[in-house]
Amino acid sequence: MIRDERISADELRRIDDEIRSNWSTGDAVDFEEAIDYHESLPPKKRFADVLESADKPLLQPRAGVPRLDDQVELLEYLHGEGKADLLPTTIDSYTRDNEYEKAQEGLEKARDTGEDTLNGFPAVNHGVEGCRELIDAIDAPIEVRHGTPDARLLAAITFAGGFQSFEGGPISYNIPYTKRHGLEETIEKWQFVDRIAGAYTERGVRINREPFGPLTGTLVPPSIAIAIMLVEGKLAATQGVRSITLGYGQVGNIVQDVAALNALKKLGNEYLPDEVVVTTVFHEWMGGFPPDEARANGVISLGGMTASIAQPDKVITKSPQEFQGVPTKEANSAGLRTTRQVIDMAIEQQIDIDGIEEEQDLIERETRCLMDTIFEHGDGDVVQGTIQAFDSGALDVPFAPSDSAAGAVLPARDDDGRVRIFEWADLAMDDDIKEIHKARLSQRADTEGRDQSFRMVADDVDAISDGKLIGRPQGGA
Amino acid sequence: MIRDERISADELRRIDDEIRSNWSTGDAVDFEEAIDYHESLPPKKRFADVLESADKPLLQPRAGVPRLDDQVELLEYLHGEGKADLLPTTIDSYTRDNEYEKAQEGLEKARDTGEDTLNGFPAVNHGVEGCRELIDAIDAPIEVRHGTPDARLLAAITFAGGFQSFEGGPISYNIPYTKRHGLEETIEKWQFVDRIAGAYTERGVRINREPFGPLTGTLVPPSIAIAIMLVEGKLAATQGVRSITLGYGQVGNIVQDVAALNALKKLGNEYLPDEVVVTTVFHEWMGGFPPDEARANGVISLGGMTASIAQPDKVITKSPQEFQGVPTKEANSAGLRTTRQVIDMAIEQQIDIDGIEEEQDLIERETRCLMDTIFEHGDGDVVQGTIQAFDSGALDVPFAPSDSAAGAVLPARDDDGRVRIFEWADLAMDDDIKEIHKARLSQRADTEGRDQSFRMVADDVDAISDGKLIGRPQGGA
Amino acid sequence: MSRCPIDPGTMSQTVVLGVIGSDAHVVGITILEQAFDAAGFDVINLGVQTSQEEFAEAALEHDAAAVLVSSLYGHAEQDCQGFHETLESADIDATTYIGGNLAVGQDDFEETRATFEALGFDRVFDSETDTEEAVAALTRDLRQQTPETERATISS
Amino acid sequence: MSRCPIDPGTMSQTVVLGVIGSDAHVVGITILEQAFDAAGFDVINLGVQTSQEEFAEAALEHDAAAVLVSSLYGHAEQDCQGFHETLESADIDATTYIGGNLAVGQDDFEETRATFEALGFDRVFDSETDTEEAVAALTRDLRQQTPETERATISS
Ligand code: B12
Ligand code: B12
Repeated sequence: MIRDERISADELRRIDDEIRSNWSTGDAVDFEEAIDYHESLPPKKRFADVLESADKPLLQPRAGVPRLDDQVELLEYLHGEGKADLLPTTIDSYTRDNEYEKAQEGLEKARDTGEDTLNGFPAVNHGVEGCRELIDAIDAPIEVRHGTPDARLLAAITFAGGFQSFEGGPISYNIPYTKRHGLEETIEKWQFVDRIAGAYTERGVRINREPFGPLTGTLVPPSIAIAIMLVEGKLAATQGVRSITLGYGQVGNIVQDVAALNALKKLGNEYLPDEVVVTTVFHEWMGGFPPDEARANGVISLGGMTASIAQPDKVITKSPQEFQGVPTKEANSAGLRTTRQVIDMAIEQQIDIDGIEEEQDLIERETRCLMDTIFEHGDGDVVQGTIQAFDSGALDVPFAPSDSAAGAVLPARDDDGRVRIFEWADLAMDDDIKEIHKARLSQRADTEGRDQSFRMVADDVDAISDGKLIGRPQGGA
Repeated sequence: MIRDERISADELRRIDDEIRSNWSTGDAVDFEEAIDYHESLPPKKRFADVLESADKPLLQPRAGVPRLDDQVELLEYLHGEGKADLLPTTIDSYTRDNEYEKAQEGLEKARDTGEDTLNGFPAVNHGVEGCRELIDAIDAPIEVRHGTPDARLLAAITFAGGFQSFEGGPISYNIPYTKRHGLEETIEKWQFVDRIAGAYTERGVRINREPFGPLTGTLVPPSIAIAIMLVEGKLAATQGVRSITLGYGQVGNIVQDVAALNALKKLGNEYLPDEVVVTTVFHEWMGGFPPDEARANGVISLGGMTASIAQPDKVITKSPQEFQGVPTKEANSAGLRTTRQVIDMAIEQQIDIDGIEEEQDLIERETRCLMDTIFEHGDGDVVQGTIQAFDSGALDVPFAPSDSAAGAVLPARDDDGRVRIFEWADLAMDDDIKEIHKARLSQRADTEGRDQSFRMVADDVDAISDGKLIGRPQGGA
Repeated sequence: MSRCPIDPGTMSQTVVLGVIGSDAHVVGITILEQAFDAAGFDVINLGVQTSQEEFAEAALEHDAAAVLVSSLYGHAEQDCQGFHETLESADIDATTYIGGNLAVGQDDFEETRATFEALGFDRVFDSETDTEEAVAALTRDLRQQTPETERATISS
Repeated sequence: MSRCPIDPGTMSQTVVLGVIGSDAHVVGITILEQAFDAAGFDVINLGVQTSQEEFAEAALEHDAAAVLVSSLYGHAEQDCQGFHETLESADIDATTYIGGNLAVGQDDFEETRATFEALGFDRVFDSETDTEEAVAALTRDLRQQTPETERATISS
């Protein structure tokens, strides 16, 4: 039975050998040589150090194209023109499915036609050498961003290739990203990913790990996201990771977002071992965007505004073309610069908004309920607890496409635009907390003169892309 | 000696006859017939009613091109694509100088070449008929926006032409807009403008008047702007105007901007007669913009954010192309939609920021000092008081190009980014208030490790276009 | 708000719905499911990451009148190669729609529409599609195929 | 911050500065005045809404080495017609610069530069110009015109 325990050295070696044989480029991974390579990197390419020592929120976009030279050009542009502090390399969907063969076809087609036939950078296919060419070319730290349930080979190759930060985790890259992977399976696979990150860490190469906070990106109640961040942070710490960036996706209500980021930071430090350096990342609105670049800029700016108040360590920016498809490099840089301008104009201002402590307190209490249920379900073991809690529905994520989550919890905004829970299903939560949500939601229902229903949820899902925060009935209230 | 007294009916007729002979189109003005025309307009074209009955901030852009059909097309676009609630017609610079001959040349050149050889719509040259074609074509209220020291003919023609809102005032369209016009002269001329607006008002056609709050647009301390708004509001009220929209230009510090808008509303209601309906307008940042549309969108959004908290009756939007030159209609609409998205996402949220009351209190006290000095200088008469107070420097506007203002007052931002006064010159202000400013500014000087100097002022002037709010020394603090 | 379900006619109107390929964007089909359901259709929601074969099986099993394919992540074109052949070889003659973000990057939708029509889809929807629009279109399309009742043609 | 004034040379270096036409944008020249002053020039600031004749009179009176024209409001081209003829007829042979927002609307700066060079200006600056840039350019231009001292040519 899988538990929250460190993978043994033997086991690590065995799995490592095994997964490296999954694709031809696996052979080139040599841990000792990789350590040398990392040590040769200048300080400004060391992800954890750059992030942890920053004195204001660092900005990072999302970006990945199939061909290496295009990826270099893209990242250079985002760094130069977009003034990104940290850079990403987003991996294509075939690689996420471990379909390296299909990724290879896509890559070759991209090379032949010059078109972007993959929706990201197939790092496994590019191999250790390809990755290092990218790391060498770019004058800033780069993170691997993906959405891969089984990211073992991707991690082995990209870490050896010089990347020092790796997004994802066994829940956050399972529940929102895939239907059929069991949680037990993804946890086991991510223990390996974390273990190699830990192995590098022990040799002085601190690989930064970043659980994916936004989950399904769609009205996720803060406490659910935070609980999952804490679990993934704990699992990573057990495997020896020492630089962990907990994530959170903007819901659009400033008070709730600031409160959530505060709670994330506080509980992160509380629940994770002392030897871990905990940082936070704020994702600009991850749900459906307006089909209009001008309005999208407003959404992005509201994110910047929130970041300037909450001051997370990092902000993942969106582009004004988010609605349409993968953005051009110009649009991607524009999203960075719009965010930067808002943050830089607002960050020196003292903006203390009423009610943040109260909301933070609520979020913390909710999160503790969820953490308690996890520990109880696992009899103290967080791995078993997570698996069982998802199984019983005591832990759940709204709009989860995965068979591993009930996906029965339904969120809706209250009259102030804060995300509350409308349908609890089996989510483990104290009754007094449920009452608070209920009261807030019935206040909204009153304002709108309609019943709470799935229709309200659907309206909230569309609201921001339709230009509002709250999905009020049209022509109503 | 000119005083704050209503122009007599005889006098009104005399001046009216005189100014209408200044340009050929003046003949077509017929007051009685104009009243009929206004009465024929549908409710949605009645500026004052639409503005005063709105339940959230209405958006209005700036826009003016020389040719009538182009202006119709432009306003239709801003209404349709930009979703502007209220529309503008910005007048060209020759008309502002009463150089109707030159405006005519420009207009003819524009008609011949299709190029925009004037920086606005020469309404006097288009005449009553031309104006009405525009009013008839556009399905929303339209305001005349200009910057004309002697706007008598412009007012006579545009009011007869169906416009129901008119920007400007004797101080706000003198001090920032012209060098050589004396205040006594512009007050006399604007008394006439206000008097015709009053004459229409008495006949049931409530012409809305909007003093230009931003003044020089460059770090204007709120109390100076508000005092001038109160004076211009009072002058208009004396001439019978009953719908007055007091303006204020964003300084970029949210607390100070919200406090200023609150103070403007409160003092407006206090200082203006009860029979006047006072509304407020917030101008998005009127100083130098960043030379980058993406960053400009950030500036615009911060304005939207501020508006969503302060909830003025109207917001004048900027476009992302503000830096470069007169914006394309697409960019102008984009500015509207970005603002709209931010306001609509934030306006239903309860955002109570600490310190607003305190800042509002300070602004009110400062404004009262200035109003007191005006009344004292004029022995109770606000016209004489204003003239004398500007003359003595007791009332002043920073960066005033006009010979009628000392232009000796210098603003600088404090450590929180609020605009304070660094050089008081002869401005009438209680010592304890001066001490507060001094303390705030020396706190900033300490943070930056440099002396207060004109260099700091210059850095603040450039700061927003350089991407920050406060002009810190580079590489410093 | 009052709901006005559009009467889809008398015969059983089963709609099979799913996200194709390895795409996991579930929110769109969740909303679509609710809309078709509210309009009176029987909806079989296969969820995300559905293969061509799974679409075919479900359509056959439920005698579906329509198969609605969703794709958001940018690989729709690859994922739909041979989709209609798969349906045909199972003797399925359902109305087929596809919708979502059908191309990688900032593409022109008219080109995209042509591509997917060439692949055999009866209608192609972009991601700005209102659910009501899709429901109305399907209601019309299915009525026109109902021979037993006489109906005035509704222009599309 | 330490200030490093660029020594403009030994001879009197008077600079006449103003905003032409009926333009009232004063902030730019206020900043320029301060920058040229800090760099050691004698600055005569004529302020806003200055006519061609006023520029010529001031240049003559102060034996100006340079005349700096600013325009922001979009009518620069009309306002500067015949400007250099006005200077010439007063026998003024000063270096002339123009800067600011020189065209109405969203124009291409290279075209604008050509237009104003054709009108006779020695240098044309856009509104992104840093004051230091303008000071450095004028310092160079004036040095090159100083025959009594030998100087290495600084490439522009
Ligand atoms: C939320 C979101 C996510 C969530 C999804 C959570 C989940 N499991 O559902 C997360 C964060 C996990 C995610 C992941 C990814 N995403 Co995503 N995501 C979005 C986002 C922001 C919103 C999608 C959404 O939920 N919209 C709300 C719903 C209600 O609208 P909808 O899905 O468009 O559906 C409506 C219409 O399209 C239409 N419709 C849809 N299907 C059909 C079918 C028919 C027949 C009809 C008639 C109509 C119809 O009706 C629906 C209801 O109104 C979009 C961008 C956007 N639109 O703003 C990107 C977007 C779709 N994602 C994108 C990408 C690239 C990815 C990733 C590949 C990369 C990554 N960054 O990790 C992964 C893919 C993982 C995978 N295996 O699928 C791209 C797709 C690019 C392209 N097509 O060119 C987009 C456009 C973002 C972008 N600009 O880059 N994503
Ligand atoms: C503040 C402002 C105003 C204030 C001016 C107050 C005052 N009296 O100074 C007010 C509100 C009154 C105003 C009025 C108008 N304005 Co105005 N204004 C601006 C704004 C926002 C900032 C200008 C500024 O102060 N910048 C800060 C200073 C430090 O920079 P600067 O002026 O550019 O100067 C620097 C450089 O350009 C350069 N430079 C300038 N001159 C020279 C000369 C030389 C030789 C050199 C080397 C360098 C140089 O160095 C300077 C210092 O760094 C600009 C848009 C922008 N830039 O963001 C519009 C702008 C200049 N205004 C514009 C217009 C159209 C007007 C009006 C005609 C219309 C109106 N809306 O009422 C009136 C004109 C009235 C008149 N008679 O002049 C347009 C001009 C359009 C064009 N050229 O195509 C602009 C670009 C706005 C826009 N996008 O439409 N304005």
